[in-house]
Amino acid sequence: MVSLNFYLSLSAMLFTIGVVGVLTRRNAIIVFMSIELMLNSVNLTLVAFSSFLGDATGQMLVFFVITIAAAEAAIGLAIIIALFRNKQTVNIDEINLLKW
Amino acid sequence: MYNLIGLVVLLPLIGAAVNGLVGWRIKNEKVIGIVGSATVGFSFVLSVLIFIEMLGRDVLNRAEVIDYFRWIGAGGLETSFAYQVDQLSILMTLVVTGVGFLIHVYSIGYMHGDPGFWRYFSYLNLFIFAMLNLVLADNFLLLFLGWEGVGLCSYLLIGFWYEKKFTGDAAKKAFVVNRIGDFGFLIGLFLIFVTFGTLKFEPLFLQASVMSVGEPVLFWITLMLFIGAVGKSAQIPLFVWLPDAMAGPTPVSALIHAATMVTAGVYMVARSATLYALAPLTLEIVAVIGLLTAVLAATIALTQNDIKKVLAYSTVSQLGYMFLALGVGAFWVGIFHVYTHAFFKALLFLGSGAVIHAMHHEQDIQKMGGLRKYMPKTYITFLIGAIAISGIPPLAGFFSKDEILAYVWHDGSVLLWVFAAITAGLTAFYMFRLVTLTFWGDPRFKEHGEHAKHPHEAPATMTVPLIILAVLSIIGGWVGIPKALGGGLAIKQFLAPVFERADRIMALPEHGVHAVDYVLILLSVAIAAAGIYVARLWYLKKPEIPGGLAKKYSGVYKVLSNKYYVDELYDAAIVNPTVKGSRKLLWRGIDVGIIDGIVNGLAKLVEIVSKYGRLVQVGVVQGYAVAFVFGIVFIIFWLLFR
Amino acid sequence: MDFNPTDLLHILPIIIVTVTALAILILEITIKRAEPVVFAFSLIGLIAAGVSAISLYPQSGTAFNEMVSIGGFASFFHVAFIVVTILTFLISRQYIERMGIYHSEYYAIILFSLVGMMLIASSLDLLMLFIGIELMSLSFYILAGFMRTRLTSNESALKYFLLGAFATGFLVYGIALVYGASGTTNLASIAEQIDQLFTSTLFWMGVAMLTMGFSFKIAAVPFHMWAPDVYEGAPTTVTAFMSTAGKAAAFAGFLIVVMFSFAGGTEKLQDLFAILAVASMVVGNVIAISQHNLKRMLAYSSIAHAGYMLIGFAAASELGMSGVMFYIVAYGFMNIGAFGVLSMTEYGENKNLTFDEFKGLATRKPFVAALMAIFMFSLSGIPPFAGFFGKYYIFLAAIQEGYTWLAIVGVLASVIGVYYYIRVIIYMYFYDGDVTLEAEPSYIGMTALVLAAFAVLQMGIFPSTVLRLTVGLF
Amino acid sequence: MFENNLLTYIIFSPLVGALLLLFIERNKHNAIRWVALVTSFVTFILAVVLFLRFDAGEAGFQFLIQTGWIEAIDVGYRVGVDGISLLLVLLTAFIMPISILASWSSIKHRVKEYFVFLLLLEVGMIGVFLALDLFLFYIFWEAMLIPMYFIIGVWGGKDRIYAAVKFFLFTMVGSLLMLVAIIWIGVHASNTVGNFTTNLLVLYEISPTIPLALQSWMFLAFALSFLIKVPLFPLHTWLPDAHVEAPTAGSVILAGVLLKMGTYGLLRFCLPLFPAATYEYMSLISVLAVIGIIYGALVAMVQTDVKKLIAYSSVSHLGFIVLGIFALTEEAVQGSIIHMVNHGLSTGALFLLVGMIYERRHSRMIVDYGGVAKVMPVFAAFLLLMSLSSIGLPGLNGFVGEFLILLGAFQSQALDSYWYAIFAASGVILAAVYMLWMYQRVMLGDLDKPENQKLTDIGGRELATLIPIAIFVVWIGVYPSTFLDKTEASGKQLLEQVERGRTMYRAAEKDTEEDTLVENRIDKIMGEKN
Repeated sequence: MVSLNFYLSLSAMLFTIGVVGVLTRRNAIIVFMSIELMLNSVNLTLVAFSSFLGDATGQMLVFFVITIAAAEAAIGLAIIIALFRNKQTVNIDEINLLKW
Repeated sequence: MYNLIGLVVLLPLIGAAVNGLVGWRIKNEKVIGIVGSATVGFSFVLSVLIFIEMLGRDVLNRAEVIDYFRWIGAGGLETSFAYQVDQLSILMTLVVTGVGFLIHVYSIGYMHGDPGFWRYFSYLNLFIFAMLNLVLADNFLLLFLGWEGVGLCSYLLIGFWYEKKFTGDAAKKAFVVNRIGDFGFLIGLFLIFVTFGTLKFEPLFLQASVMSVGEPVLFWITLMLFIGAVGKSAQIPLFVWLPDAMAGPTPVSALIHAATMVTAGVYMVARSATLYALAPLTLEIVAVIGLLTAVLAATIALTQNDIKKVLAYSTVSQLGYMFLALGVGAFWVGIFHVYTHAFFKALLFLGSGAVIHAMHHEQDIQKMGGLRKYMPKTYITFLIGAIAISGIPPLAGFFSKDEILAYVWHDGSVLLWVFAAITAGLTAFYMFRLVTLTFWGDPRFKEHGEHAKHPHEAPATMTVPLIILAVLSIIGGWVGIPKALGGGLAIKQFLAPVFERADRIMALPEHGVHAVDYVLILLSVAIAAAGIYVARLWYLKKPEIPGGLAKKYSGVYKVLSNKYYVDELYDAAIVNPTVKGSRKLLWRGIDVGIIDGIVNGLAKLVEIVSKYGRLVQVGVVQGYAVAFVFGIVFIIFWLLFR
Repeated sequence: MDFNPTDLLHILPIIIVTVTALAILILEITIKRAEPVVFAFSLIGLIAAGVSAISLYPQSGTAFNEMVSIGGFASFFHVAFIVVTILTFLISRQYIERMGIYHSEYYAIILFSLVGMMLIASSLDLLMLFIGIELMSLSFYILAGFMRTRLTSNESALKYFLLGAFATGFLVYGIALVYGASGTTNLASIAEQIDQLFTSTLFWMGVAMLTMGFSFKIAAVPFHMWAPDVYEGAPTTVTAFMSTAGKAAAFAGFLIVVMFSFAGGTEKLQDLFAILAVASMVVGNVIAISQHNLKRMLAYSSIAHAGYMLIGFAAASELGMSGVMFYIVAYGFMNIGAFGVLSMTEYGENKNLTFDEFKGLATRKPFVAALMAIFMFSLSGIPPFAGFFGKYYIFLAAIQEGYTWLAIVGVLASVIGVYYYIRVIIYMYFYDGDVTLEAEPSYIGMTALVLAAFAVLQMGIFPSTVLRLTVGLF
Repeated sequence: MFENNLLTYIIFSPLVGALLLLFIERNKHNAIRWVALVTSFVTFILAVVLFLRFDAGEAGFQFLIQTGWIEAIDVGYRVGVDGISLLLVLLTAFIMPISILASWSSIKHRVKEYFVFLLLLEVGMIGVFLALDLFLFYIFWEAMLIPMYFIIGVWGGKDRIYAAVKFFLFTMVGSLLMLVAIIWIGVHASNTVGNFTTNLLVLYEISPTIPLALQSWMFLAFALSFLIKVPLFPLHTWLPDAHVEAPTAGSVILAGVLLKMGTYGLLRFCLPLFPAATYEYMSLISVLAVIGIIYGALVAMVQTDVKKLIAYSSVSHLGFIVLGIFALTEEAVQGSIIHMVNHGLSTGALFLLVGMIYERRHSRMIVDYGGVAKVMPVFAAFLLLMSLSSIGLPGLNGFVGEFLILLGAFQSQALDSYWYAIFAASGVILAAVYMLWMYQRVMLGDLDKPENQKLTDIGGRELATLIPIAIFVVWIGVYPSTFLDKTEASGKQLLEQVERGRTMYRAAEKDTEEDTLVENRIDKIMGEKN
């Protein structure tokens, strides 16, 4: 049987990949996708825990996370589109009117 | 009658208040003058009455303290407005109110037409009030009130003609220099309070009288008090203010800077005679300082050409004399000289005032001469004053000066005596140099034509006081005819109870009548006469001699005529460094530079940190995310590995 | 696991707000000139919710199988949120019209976020908490970008969204790890086994993530960086709402997690809070000094205030808790007041928000300036205003728990803070200027400001009125 | 009933006036002025009533009011008056109508706010003097900053903003640290008596036993706050700026009352709360006070701006007061109290006078004047009187305070050195130098500047502000017993309290020492057994 630690390590790695993606990618949409990756790695963790603990709460939580991720996607894309309309770019390096 | 002593003090204050508060509305010089003079006059009359009552009392019963109301009381300190009426204070009161009254009257004539007439009389009355507090106080604190009060009036009156810059300078100088002395005085008071727990004369002298001679604390107390006296009575090294003080109206010089205020130091030392008697070291210092001052001032007076300056230095010199007397333990003699000096110095100043008045505010004696014929009354009275100060019998100055010389001799210090005698000779010389240059010989001013001066005799309000003072200058000394001349030293007997404790401690040998006394008397008269003769010879008959001397010893002459450069020295050594140091080092350096520098620097620092710190906020999302990651890494490490 | 119908009564305020929000959306499409109706209706709904929340305050217990708590703590925050929301509505009305961004969704979305906040405050389960936070945050993302045509607003929304989602990732991860360590998401159960959990690495990892997530929401250094940009770019009234109610909700959640389930935590957690507090106070205050835009300055100031409140967490005592609760309410009033004033002066694209443009406000609009001055003094912590007492109480808690040094750092930081708050007053009162307001402040808006100022004074002079509500809730 | 609440009436009567002002139309300047004047006058009358009904024989607090306020932390509305605060309350109430009169014509814009702030300031100031609860005290202490800040900042001179900010921040730095100390004492109380409290009367009994190390920190925190306010060298640099830039009434109040809050704080809080620490730091503070006396005087001497000169003279004067406080003798403490009043009167009057001449000539530079006595003789007389009072001429008020302080410092066993008083006394000389030099340059000499020749002498309203002060200047100078009697018992009690506190501290210290000794012995025995 695959031990819990493998799941946890995998999800931790996925999470880290997501974080690195957020830190390195320039396209707002890809950054957002990286965040989705982070969320999904968390889902993996939750499911793993849920399974190993024999407790359904974790899985329940996963559903909520997925739902919220969906809502986030909707709102996030809307925001990106609104921005794109005004600025014609989704490169987050160029979105720096507000600073200091 | 003793109870009325408060009224004696209060009357001049009322006069001052009336003239000061409503005087500028009255505008009538007569009313102002009468209010001013009458209040002092009444005070004089009252003090005469008290004096008479005192004479009627038993000798042991003559002193009395009249307590009016509490002044400053806190903790262990209790002081009141309480007046001590005794032989010493009543004598001083008589002099102050008497001479003061005469000078008030004189001033009515002298100040005629001055726009500040009311102000003048107000100040003058205030002065009398303060001076009476000084001499009548029953404790050191009230004495200090008078002490500072007279200083204030002196300040006000020196700077009376305030439009001129130098009067302001002189006034300020007088006040500040006096304050330096007062600083010592204050320390003295503190020491007294710490030592005796009271500032009241009687209890503290009583306590002191059982202490042993030469206790260090007594030395310090007396020395500190003496510093105060040095300031007020213009002794070395604080005499510099007095000559400048002549910037004030001449009657003021007569009253304050000759007859009364400047002798306050002498009075104070005499009042604390018990303490001084216990501190022989201080007494020596007093004597030496007194003599040095006397000599120094006399030498300066030799070369001065301003009539008032000569008199001013003469005053300084005479004050030195008085301190010399105190220094050898002859307290009553010091007071005696205060008393005679008040008459003839007031007379001389008032006389000089009449001259200045007549000469339309010309004060240079080189531009006078021959005034005898223009103003005979002034001349005669002035001459009497000059003779009196020179020490020619039977005028007042002779007796007091002679007593001083006698005491100095008996004190055993020949050197002191020699210098004192030389000073007496110098005094006679410069006084008659003054008389000669002013009144004798030919006029050295334009008598006719354009810009001519027409000297004229002063009005009666001025001459009458002169005459009265002249009479007093003659007979005033007769209360102290020495035993050698068959007198009874009435004043010594009168004052004896006041100095009883001091005398007991000092245990001065009661010198009887010796041959040496006659020799001394003759010598001193001879020296005085010689001084007079030389002055007359040099300045009347052979004016080339002093000129020649001045040329021959031009260095000495220059030093003397520049008053030993003391003012310049003080300026260079104390005043300028203080002002410059305060401005450059303290204010611009420490205050603005360092302290504000730090304060503003801190503010600047925060601002700079802020200015550059905000740049971290780059505006790019990923920059922020990086910060987050660093943060979370830190938190994880903190929570897991600490 | 039964459904108990009375539970619905226990979350009545939440239900009322939700229904109001939904009703507004329907009203908008059914009525023609809907704006006044929508406004009035939402106010009525809020008041009703507030009344029901107040009436629930004396109760205690749990509902929905220990998912939500009833009364006390929850009600305290419910009322606070509702009051702030009402004030936000009052200052918003004129603003959104002037800015041309009136849509009835504006009110609805605020109400939705309010629902999220209220869920946070009453949650007893990490799941509830998560849902509440997300509901609130998602609404905020929209609100921040509510001025669709304005670039700064877009940017603000995007930044908030990306960073918020990023932080959510950590938060959820933290929840997952705590769940993994404890086997439950119920905070009460976690609290029961807290002693064992303290030895668990997994648990501490989770706590770290949770701390990070909440620190992001309250804008504590170094997770603060979104705040200035978002606050500056968002519509002013939205900023007002986010920085007050939003922050309060985040603190409520943080309090629930830390104080309730972690029993105040251990010393190292306290120290961590102390470090975060110091960093926030110093960074917030120092950088605020060099700001020229008042909105941005207030954003930094809100970071600093988060720092002050974290002192209460470091103290980790009941006193500290009360202090934080008091402070957050006080802060809500004074900050919404300050932003309310800004919303009145602002016109065009972020104009009239710099110090220079505040010159001479006191001569042109003395009343507005006076109110602003009160808010500024209160923010800088000068008696007799509420901000002072909040600080006092928090410092008191810190000193009582031995964090004297923290209190000293706190006061020194607030000296720096004073500097920029009084600069506002300098510009308003000590300089002359001629910038005028685009529109006369509406009475409704002024009412909100006066209410806020009154609350600030009331809480400053008679702090007991609020303080006693914060005692004995745990 | 009236007497029971007298202190409340005194504190809050100006607040009533301020609230009334809010309802007056802003352009009805005269009405505003009159309301303010009448209000402050009513407060003054109340203060006089307080003064008359005050029982001089009673050392403790009188007219006590103690009601609950914030029960959770035992903060109460506790006010009371004793001999120390009595005079300061009276002074404050006395200065206010004068300040209002002085602002009558010089304040032309934003009149309403100005008078509101003045009255609020009065509330704060009187509150500070009467509060017997540290929390309440702190509230008043800080609250009074706000109106003063506005008064300087809005109605001040050219650099008013810098001055206002400096004033505000300087004070804040000190007072916030004091806040920490206040809380700390309360916490200490909760450790000893069980509940947190800021009740001063309770804390008097508790705090002297705080271990010295801690006590020192708290003492320093309190002292820093007060000494900034005083201000003591080298914390004084806010003062010249604030004084110079403030409008006349602001300067008058600043010098007259605000500075006294610092010295009052030392007397009321620092000394009795931390007696052991007081002894620890008294020589340091006294040295700084003496430096301040001389330094302030020297720097005052070279100022070119009259107001700045007077400001630095305040540094010098307040140095005297601080020295007196830390001399810990009856004479010195009473001297300090009376000197607080004296300084308030004479320096307040000096600022009034400068304000009058500034109003006419719009310059404060000494060089712009000269010979003014000729055209303004009455003004000159008052300036002279107040200068002399400031110099400390016997017979005027300044002397009484200075003398008692110096005397007390000289014989102080606590300070145990004559040098403090000796150096301090040299300030007396310097005071004469700078005041008279200023007087000479401004008033005396030739009236050579054409602008000055047109100056008019002071009028009725101005006289109305000066004459009352002049009366008190002479009154206190000649018959200080009226006031010293009232302070005597309290001053004495304060010193006893400090002494008792030290004894308590020593006892407590001994206890702990014995405890540790016992513990050591036990340890030793146990060690031997092992």
